[in-house]
Amino acid sequence: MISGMLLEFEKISRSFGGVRALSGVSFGVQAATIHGLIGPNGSGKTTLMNVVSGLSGADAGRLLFDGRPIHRLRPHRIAALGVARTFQNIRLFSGMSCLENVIAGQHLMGARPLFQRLFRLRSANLAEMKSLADARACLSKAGIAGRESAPAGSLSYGERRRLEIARAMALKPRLLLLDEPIAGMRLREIEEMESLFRSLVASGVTILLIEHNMPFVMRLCHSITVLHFGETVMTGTPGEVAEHPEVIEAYLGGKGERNEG
Amino acid sequence: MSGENHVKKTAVFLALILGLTGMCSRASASPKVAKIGFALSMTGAAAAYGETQKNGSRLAIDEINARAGQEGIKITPVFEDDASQPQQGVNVFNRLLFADKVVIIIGPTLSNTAQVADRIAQGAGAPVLGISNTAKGITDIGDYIFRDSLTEMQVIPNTIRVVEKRFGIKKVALLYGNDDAFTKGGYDAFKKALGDSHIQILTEQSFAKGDRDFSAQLTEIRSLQPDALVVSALVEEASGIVSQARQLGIPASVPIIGGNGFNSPSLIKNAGKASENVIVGAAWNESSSNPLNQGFVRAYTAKFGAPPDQFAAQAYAAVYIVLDALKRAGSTDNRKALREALTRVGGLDTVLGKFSFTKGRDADYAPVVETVKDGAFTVFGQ
Amino acid sequence: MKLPADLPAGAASRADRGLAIRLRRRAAEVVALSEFFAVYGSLINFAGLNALLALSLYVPLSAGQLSLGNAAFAGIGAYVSALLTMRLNVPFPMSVAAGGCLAAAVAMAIGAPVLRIKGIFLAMATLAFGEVVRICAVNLSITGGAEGLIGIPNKTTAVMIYGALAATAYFLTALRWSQTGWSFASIREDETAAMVMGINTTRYKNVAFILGAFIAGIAGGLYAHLNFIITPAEFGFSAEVQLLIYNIVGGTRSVFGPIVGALILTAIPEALRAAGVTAGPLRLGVNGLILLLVILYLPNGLSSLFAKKR
Amino acid sequence: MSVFLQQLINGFFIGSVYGLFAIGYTLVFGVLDILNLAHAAIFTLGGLSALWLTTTAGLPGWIAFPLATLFSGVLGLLLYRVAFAPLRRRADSNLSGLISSIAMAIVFESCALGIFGARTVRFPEGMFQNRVYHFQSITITSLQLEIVAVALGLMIVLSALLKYSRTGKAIRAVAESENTARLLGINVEWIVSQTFFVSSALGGAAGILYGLYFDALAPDMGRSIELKGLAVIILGGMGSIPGAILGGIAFGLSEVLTVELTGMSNLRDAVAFTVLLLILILKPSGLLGRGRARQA
Repeated sequence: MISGMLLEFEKISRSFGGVRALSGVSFGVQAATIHGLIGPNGSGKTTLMNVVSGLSGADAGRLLFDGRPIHRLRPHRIAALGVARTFQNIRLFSGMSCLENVIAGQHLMGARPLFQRLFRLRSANLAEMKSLADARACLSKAGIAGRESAPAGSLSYGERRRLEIARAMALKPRLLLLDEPIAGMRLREIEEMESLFRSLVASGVTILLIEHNMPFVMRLCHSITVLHFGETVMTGTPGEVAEHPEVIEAYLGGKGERNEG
Repeated sequence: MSGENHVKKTAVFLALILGLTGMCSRASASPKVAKIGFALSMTGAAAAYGETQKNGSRLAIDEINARAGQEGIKITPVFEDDASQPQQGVNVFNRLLFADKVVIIIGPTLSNTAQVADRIAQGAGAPVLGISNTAKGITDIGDYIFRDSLTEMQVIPNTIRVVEKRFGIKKVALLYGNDDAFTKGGYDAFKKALGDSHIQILTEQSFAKGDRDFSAQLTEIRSLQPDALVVSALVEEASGIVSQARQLGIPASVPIIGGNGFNSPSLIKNAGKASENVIVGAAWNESSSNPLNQGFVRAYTAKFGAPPDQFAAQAYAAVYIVLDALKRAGSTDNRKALREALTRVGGLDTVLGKFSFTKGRDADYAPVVETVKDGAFTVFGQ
Repeated sequence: MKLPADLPAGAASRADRGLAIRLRRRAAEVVALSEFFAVYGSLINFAGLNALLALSLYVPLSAGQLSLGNAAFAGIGAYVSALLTMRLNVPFPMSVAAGGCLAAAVAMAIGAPVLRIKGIFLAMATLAFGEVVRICAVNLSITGGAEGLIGIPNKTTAVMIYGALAATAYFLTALRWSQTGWSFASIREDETAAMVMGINTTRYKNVAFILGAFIAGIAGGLYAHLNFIITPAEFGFSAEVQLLIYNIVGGTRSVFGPIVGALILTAIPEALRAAGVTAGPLRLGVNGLILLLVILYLPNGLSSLFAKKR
Repeated sequence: MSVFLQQLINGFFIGSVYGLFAIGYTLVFGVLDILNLAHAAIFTLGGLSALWLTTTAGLPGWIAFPLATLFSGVLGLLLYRVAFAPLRRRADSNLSGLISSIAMAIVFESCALGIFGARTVRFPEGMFQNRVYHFQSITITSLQLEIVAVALGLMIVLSALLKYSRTGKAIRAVAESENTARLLGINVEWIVSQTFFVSSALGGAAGILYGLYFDALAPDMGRSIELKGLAVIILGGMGSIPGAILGGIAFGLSEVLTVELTGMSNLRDAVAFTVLLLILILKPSGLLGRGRARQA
């Protein structure tokens, strides 16, 4: 199962107007595993994720994806390498239906030729059929197959999170970045997500996720990195993390329960 | 004052009597109806001119209809708004020509609109009488296109000659609106006339339509100490230029010379004392002793609560010019006959003066040079 | 068109008389129709051109870019094509195409710096660009200055206008389902999300901007050859705003919104006239009220009236 | 040299007029993130209503002008109720608000046109003593000084009010985040209405002063200043009150300096708008803007 590092952070630093959001963050994410990223609010988790997806550059350090430096690439280039993500404050295309959201997410899959379409060629039709089928598959994997023509804006909170995951899956990513994927979900939904993530990993996808729900993180992740004030406190297995005194004090103490309700 | 009032009352009374007797005497022969279209800018950038044009023509029509029996012709006007836009002008012309089937169109207010819209009338074989189009080439559109407005080219050379003779000016500063067809045309005319008179132009400054602050240009001009300030502007800008020039200390000994655009009571009203001694080359002489003109100014002021401007006068005259032609055309709905009759308008007594059309269907009458004395336009020379 | 009013009186048979009546009615229809076109012909042309111009703005809007420079691009197309036909005797279709291409080239040049600006600031930047273009047209001698470029040969026909409109609408509908169309829609919805989805947002924003400018340039060229004269004032601030109004009033959810918006709004002065609203301030006011009502009560524009309910 | 100095004074003065117009404009933008394109129409109606009060109603200036200012404020409330409030919940409220404000501007302008006519009119002559001062070859008028004083005064008073008064603090809270303000127990609707009232009253006051100084009031007087006002609030930084005045003065100076340095006044507006374009590209937040330009 373990086949080397897919993603490696080497002394990544980033500051915003004098405030250091990340300083010298180093750790690696092994391919086809689920890697958790925990830490209190403002510890730099989301900034780190923005660095990976290219939305925010790193001031210093290197970031390797599959052995290749990506910290200077623009977001769409990074996505093209097979990195997809979701956002903490869900960024759906609320003017589109669920199905359309996922189809929009197939951008990198290509095969939406304009000229064939302009001249109404058969190949255009075939390409469309395939893209539709793929999109439906993503929706059903994320467990919202029934809502495909519902406008994204009309979904419940949990459904929106799932739709965003479905859209990210449409890119057929190698690395999936999930920023608080189960926040606001009900217990049954959380279980469904858990099995979805496990099956993705089983098919070779690597997942890096930020989550405040500690039991969920402990259950699901193969390894965990703890961030505090922009620095790595430690990286280890859930068992190791749970026993680290600093982690218990700084983080697990009270805040872990926060998002569970 | 009371004397004038008395004259006015008598005039109204006489007009009434004449009108009544006229109606009685011809009560049996009902007057023929002429449908005249008006395409004026009632909204948009040129709304201020369209408004007085509408007033001027309204007054003329009411006068004519009041004695319709006597004239033998009654006018049904169709007023339309071209919104100061060529596009709307074209739509309005189409409507007037093909839906309302008017015999002639008076207008449109702006030359730019005329450039496009007049072609439709020419194509349809319907005469157009422009009342404020001063751009060159308007009447070249075709043999159905007339205008009663003197162009800047007809007014300005005369003005410069008169002023040069009186003041012996050698060097002037030129200030003009560069984004408006009328003021740009006036600029070209001034420039040519100044060149012909061998007067040196020290600087050319411009402004944009709607500007109210001219201090930067005037400061520049003041520093060059010209003998005169020559301005091509419409009245809104003109009043601001005149009052700011004096305020900035360009001395009263430096005359300010303007064209048709200056010829409006608003200049005196809005620029106040600063407008004294401004020299205006104009196509209509408000203070003309011509009784027709006196009557027009009085009636207009009484009806609309403000004295007429040149736009109103040209519109008023246009209706009478059309009336004159209609009488000779022998029909009130034959466009071709009306066109023929218009070409033969000659020496007609109008508020503008003795009016004829040139061979090129442009207005032909003597322009005037006016100056402001004690808050009123007076003749400076002709 | 002459009415066959004086058909042979001797045609006594019923069939003949029936035929005569039918013929007469038919002729009356033809007259009515030709009269309709005489009165509304130019209105129909202008409506079509306005719809084409509205579509030119729809393209950047569909990619979430609020551009107020499209009237200026139309102006560039208009002046370039008119000058080419007048001065260099370039054939009409080629000069119009050249106008469109030059407008697109200018868009390409300013797109790179300007499209980094977002939202209302982009609107202001493009508006400033439009003003600069207009002022250039006022001050250059080749454009004829404020008096405008006069004497442009009249070559544009209604068929051309509506042909161009139909072709553009068809192209944009097909585009909607292409890679480019989906990218536009994604950027419009959420630029950041679009980026991490692998969309080169800079590139697609530029594509939208340039494509819009090209359409505007073509429309400008057609406009120039319809009107005999073009003046800088026609491509200024109020024209820019007018294009935006067409889009918002029509609705920007589909290609048909801007078209419907432009067609209906262009016809409103005529409709008001037919309704007996006198010309002048009153008509202006009613015009404003209609605009207000549409914005307040039809959130997705006039086209939502015609769309089938989901 | 004295010409140059006079030009700087000219620019400073016309710049304060732009700034005066822009203060109210920028206030609404700062709070609501929407451009109120009917601001120019309120500016016009402010001036024209003051004219009506002084001439037709025959009131003296010191009663008429405050009344007209108040009336403009009320028009602002009306504008908000009709054109903006119903759109507030809509996703595209800043775009649809733009259009509905244009619609209201058209309605306002048609009212002005219908009531006052299209002619340019002025306040009765001699209503205000406008003294002209000459210092060697420099000319300044008392009205100019008054307008500059009013513009700067308004800027200071308004900034202070925003900073220290209860309502001001509430306005700033709403500008920061409506939801947070609501959680803090602020009546957001009321605050937004008040913002519109203040903004429009300022716009009306600007119209009165403009009409007084230039001796010109017309239904389309707002049209030429509208675009410049937009440029000014961008230059100064959207939502910044001192920025509006500073931007106004910067814009005014750029205009006169173009005339002074190139001697070609026809480049005046072109230079001003090129500067605007460059500022947007290089520093989109403007001279005194808040942080980076926000996404609309």
